[in-house]
Amino acid sequence: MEYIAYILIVVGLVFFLGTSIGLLRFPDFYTRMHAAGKGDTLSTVLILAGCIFAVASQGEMSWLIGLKILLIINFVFIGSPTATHAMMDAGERAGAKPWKKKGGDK
Amino acid sequence: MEEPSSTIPLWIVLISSMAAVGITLCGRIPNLRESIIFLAAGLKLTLLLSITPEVLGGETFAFTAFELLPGVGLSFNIDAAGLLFALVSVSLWIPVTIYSIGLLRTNDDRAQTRFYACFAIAISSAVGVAFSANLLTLFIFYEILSLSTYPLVTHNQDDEAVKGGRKYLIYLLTTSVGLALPAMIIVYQQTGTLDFTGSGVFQETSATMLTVLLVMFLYGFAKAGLMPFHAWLPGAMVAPAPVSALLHAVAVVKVGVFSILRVLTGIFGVDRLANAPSLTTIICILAGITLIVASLIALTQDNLKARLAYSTVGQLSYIILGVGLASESGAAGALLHIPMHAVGKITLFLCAGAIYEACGAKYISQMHGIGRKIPLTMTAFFVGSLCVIGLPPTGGFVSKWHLLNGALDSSQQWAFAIFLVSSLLNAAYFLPIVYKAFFAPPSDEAKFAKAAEPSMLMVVPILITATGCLLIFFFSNTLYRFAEQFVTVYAQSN
Amino acid sequence: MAELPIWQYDTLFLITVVLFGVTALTMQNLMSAAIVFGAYSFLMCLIWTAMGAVDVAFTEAAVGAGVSTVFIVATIYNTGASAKPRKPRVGFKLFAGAVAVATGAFLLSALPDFPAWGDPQSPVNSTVAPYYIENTIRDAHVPNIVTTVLADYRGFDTLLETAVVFIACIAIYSILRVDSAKSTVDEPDIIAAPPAYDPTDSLIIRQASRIMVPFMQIFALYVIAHGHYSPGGGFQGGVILGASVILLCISFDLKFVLRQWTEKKIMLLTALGVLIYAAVGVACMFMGGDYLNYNALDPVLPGDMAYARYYGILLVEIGVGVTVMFSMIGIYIILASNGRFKRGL
Amino acid sequence: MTEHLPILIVLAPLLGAVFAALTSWFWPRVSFPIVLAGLAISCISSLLLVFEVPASGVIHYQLGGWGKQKEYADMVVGIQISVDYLNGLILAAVTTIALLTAIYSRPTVERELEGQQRYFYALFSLLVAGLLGITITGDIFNLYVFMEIAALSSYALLAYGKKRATMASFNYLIMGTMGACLYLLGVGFVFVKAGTLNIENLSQIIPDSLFSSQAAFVGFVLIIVGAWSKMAFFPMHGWLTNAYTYAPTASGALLAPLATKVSVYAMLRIMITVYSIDYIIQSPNIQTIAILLSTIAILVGSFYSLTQTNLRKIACFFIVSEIGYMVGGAWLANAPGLKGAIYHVVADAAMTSAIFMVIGCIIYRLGQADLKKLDGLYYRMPVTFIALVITMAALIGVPPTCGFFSKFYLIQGAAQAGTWHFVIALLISSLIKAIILFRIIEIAYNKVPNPAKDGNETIPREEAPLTMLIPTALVALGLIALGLATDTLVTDFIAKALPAGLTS
Amino acid sequence: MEEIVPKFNYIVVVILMMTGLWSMLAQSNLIKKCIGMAIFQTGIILFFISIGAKNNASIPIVAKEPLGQVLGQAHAPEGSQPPAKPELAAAKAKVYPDPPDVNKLTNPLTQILMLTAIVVGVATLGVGLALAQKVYQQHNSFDEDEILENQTK
Repeated sequence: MEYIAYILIVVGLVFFLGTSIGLLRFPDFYTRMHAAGKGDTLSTVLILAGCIFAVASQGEMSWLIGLKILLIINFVFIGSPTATHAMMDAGERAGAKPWKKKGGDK
Repeated sequence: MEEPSSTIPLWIVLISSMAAVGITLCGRIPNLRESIIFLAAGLKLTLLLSITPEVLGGETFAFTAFELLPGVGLSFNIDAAGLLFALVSVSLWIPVTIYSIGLLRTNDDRAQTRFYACFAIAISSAVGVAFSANLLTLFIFYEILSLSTYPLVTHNQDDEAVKGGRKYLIYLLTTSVGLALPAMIIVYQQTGTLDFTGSGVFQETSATMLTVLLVMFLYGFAKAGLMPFHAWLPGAMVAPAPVSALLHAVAVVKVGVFSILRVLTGIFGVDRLANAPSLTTIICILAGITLIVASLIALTQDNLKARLAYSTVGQLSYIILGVGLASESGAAGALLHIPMHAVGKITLFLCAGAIYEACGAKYISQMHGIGRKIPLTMTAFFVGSLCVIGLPPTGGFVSKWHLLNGALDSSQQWAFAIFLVSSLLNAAYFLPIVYKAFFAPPSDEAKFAKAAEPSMLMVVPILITATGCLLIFFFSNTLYRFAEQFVTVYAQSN
Repeated sequence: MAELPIWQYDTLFLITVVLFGVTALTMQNLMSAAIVFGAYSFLMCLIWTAMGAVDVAFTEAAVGAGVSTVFIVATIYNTGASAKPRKPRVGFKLFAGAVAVATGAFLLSALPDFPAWGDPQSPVNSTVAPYYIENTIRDAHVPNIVTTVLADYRGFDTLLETAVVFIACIAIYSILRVDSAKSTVDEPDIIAAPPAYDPTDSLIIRQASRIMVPFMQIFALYVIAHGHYSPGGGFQGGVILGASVILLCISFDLKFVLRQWTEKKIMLLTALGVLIYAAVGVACMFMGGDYLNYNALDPVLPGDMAYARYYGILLVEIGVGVTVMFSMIGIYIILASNGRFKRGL
Repeated sequence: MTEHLPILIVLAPLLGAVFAALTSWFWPRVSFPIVLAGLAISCISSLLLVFEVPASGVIHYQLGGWGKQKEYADMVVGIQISVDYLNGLILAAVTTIALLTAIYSRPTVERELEGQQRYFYALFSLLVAGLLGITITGDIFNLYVFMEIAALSSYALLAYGKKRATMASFNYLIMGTMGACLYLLGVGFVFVKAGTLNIENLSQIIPDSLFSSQAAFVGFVLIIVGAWSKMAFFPMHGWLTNAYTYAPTASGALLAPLATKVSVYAMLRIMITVYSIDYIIQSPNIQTIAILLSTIAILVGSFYSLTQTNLRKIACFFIVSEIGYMVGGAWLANAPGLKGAIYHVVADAAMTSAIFMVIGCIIYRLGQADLKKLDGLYYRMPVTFIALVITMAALIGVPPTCGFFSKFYLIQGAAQAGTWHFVIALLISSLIKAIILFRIIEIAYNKVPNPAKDGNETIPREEAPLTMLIPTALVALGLIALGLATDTLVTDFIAKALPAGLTS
Repeated sequence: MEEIVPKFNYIVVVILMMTGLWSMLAQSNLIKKCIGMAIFQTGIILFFISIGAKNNASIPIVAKEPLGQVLGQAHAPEGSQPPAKPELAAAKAKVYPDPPDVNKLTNPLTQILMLTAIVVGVATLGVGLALAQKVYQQHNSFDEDEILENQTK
């Protein structure tokens, strides 16, 4: 059990790293939000899943904790992409130009 | 207080305040209003006279309403001096009222109700000062007097009156709050009591502190008009004649002097004064300077009321100087000078008002020859000036006689000299007026053509007070018994 | 639950939190300042959790990072101003800095006198606190000591705290509320303060919030009800309930919410919560106990004396929850709609 | 029910406010009577308590029934509120003035806050509850919460005013929150060393062990500074004048007398009870600074009041200088000084209330209170004018008003401590007030308005409505009554409120 | 360093609070003032929490689940008066033989105080923001100097 947990958490962290790098390195608003939205959501979900396995071995009440964490996953899964969508939409209305190869990043 | 506590003092003080209430209530009906005043005055006078024999018999009426501070209450104590002062102010209240009725009704003045009400309150606070048994009570009534006389001073409510009133209040409040109050508090903090005792309250207070306190008190009670805090007096003479009569002759200034007298004898104590030449010299110097300077200034004034005012300043210093001599007859003279000067000066002021009413003359230079037009008034004026100068057969002679004795007793010849010189000065600034009034040719005929004695309501009180000047000369022994009663403390101190 | 070693790990957090605070204060754009401030609050929560103060962290997460950020954003949204200081007024800033530094130095002068961080024997931890730790279970059958102390031992504080929220709500109401009918202030056109984004027409967001809001509300109720056994209680639950409605306000329209929750309903319920709390206390008084002494309620509540306290705490937590929820909604709506209860963020 | 009187004092206004807030939505007419009833209840119970204190000593009331715990060194684990000589007096004063102000304020609210008065009386009552709580509580953290309750409601009450009121109220919010935060921090510093928040326990712990503790000292300073900025003491007085000047009449009339005085009480409580007087005597530096600051405060307040012509602003600057009186008197740390300070808390509450009520009446009739525009006030509204004169006399310190006696004690204490600059400041300030009184009299009494040059009967008498006039007159007369009752107050209450070492 | 490290939290607290204080005093923007206020308050809260913290202690929740044991307790009969304190204590002692170890749970008291402080803080912040918003409605600016100019002119 622990091992599954560790693996999941480590993978999640790797995705997190990718997210951060993308957030810093990508040229324009949309690509950055893309990185943030996807990578962030996935990594969080993975880490939380890892947490489920981590607590699974603790005592008789652990299923309850697991259930709670599942709920959290659900929230993150719904909330984070929605937020990203909202931001992108707002950016689009605010007139953020997408990046063209020739145009060079703005 | 181990004496049997009786409520008589409280009643005596309160009567005229109640009268004030009554006056305001029935302000619409003038006759009722003024009869209330006379009722109150008469009642008050009878009460005072009724207790006179006991007081002269050496017994005192003490009454404590309630405690204001721990150990200090709102308490009264009638002794000879207080009673004398109260008698004077109340008995002079009656003629002044008659006079003011005449004055105000003739030229149908406004706000008469307020006038009479404030007048009554002023009288009752003056009596309160006279009866105070401790410094706090005295101070309270002193302040009430200042505030209640303000509407009187600014009665006309034109700019001049307002200016005079401003001067009046600023001088009195500034000095009393700025000097007398802290002095009082220091006394309380040093000794824990504020009662007037014959032997004084100070036990182990340093001499310098005493000196400071003395000066603070002398100037703190600026109603006594000690220079340089005298300027309110000439300023406040914009008031109508009866008011300045009250202010400058009876209530206000005498209250100031009386407070100083109380403080010197009650707080400092006569023996301390007698044995501390430094204190007495301070008093004498301040008083002496004021005396001479005021008389000199009076000489230069052309406005009659101004001249009277400055003469008042001088006369007040007689009293302070008399107490400062710290001798038995000096104190007696000082105490006697209160009624004497009161009667004389009130006559003079009423006359001044009458003269103005009769022929609109404010300035002495305009008064040539008016004596023939208004002989009664000017005769009264003559008598009054005699009284203030101190010539027989008027009361002023008696008091000055005692003062001179006091100067000699305490072997301070220079004080003697000052008394004489200033009396000469008094003569110098009063007699010419009378002379010119009777014998000089009229300054302008046209103006005095229709000049005649004012209404009887104004002349009669003048004559009353004038005769008073003469009477107190012949009955001065009666008054002297008060003084005797008062100076017993000196007798037992030395 | 694992043991929490204290300062070795927290030092890093502490430094970061200071950085966030300074950043939030030095930013030119107010909107981003508000967001950074929210992040600052979240870091604070982490630190407090690490220090074992889960309830406080929970509250801060809900209140500090959540609601107050939303309030700031709503205000800025209605005004759309940026912090461009017109005059630098350097001198005054330096003076203020000097004052602050002096105060700080004065505070630090007491440093040697402080107990070490996390010392169990410090006066704070050894004087009164042990009583609570040792007697909560016996007095009230409530394992979460914080809840007991909050609603029972120091219940009066909590009553007043609820009153504070209530006051804040009606204060803001009376400051900002204007009847558009007889409004003296001309309505600042919200278009001029440009909303970068009007979410009300995005299907995705509507659906997402449709899904999330019920969960949030169930969770909030759970927080209130389960506050005896786990972190949480009236405040946290109330704030989350409020937040769920605020989410609806944002993702749909203010009108949409106002159809359900009219001004009158919200303000009435705000007062009602305080009333519930105070009434419980008065009931105790009438049943012969001191004010807020739940033992007196024993005859009407099931269980032994301690259970009287248990249920008393539950009752007042409900009162707290109601007031906090509706105050938060009310405050948000007033701030967001410029006090008109009509349209807004 | 009598054993519940202490909590009733606070609870009645609180519940009154809640009910008022509820009823204001479907039955607005009753919300004011409800508030009034709440205030009346707390007023009655506070008066009952005051006269119970001499009989039964200090009255403690354990909220939630959590009192001292034997096996935990007699620590109080709950919150307890207590009434003793010190705060009994102030409770009575606060409740009475609050009740009178509530009655008084009705017409002005209806006129000035047309259409926006829904929660006014709820906030009014909550403010009173907060102030009473500060006064009655026995727990320094609970005191903080009450402080915030009072503060929040007062921000709203002040913001009811016209344009400039909002900004003034915002500045007040910043200053007030700063003060509250400093206070809370100070509580923290004390808490670190003492471990308890109950005043009764602290008053044993601190003198025993913490006199030398630097943390306790810093905490003390912080608490005091916090209280100072709440009461608009000299360096932190900027917010007060604008806030109170532009506030609506009712808010001003309630806040100006009570808010500052109650924070003075908080300072006194911390100084006298929590830390003992010996502590202050042992730390002479801060004592000197405090007295110096209060001297400056008195002078600054007085001189600024000379430069103003708006009566309310003048009154606000009076408050600043009066605060100087109280703080200075308290920090003299000797018996007469403290007596003066405590007496002046009550006296000044009455005086300030009176002057703000009078100004409210004037504004209600004349629409403004500009010193220069008061011609013939005496003939228009004689009662109001006389009340104004009495109040000013009290502020000056004319016997037999209460102002005289507080000044008497303060000067006595200063003379005993030998701090003559304080004495001089006191005298100067009362002289300046005297000057202002003359200006008022000359304009309002001697400038007869034109139709009245011939006999004052022609001027229309237009007093404020009786509901405003009667409370004003009552408070004004109360000033004299207080002055005459000085001896009873001092010997029966204030002297006993002083710490045992000082009852000289 | 021996002085600093174990008391690092106090230093941070002071820095935070002074930042907030400075911002309340010096910032000319009302919103910034409000944020500074909030930071000042969080600093104080951090101070309280950190004085209540204990090394190697867990969150203040008694691990043991009392419910199971107590459900069997006889309910108090209807209208029964509360029993006197001693026997109540005895009853408690019967149910809970051992109180939890004080040093293993962090200090709850400071947390309560700070819960209150947080809520008071957000209330104050809300009122401040409302006032700021009204000021903006009147003067169309958040900048103190500009507002003062508007008022004076």
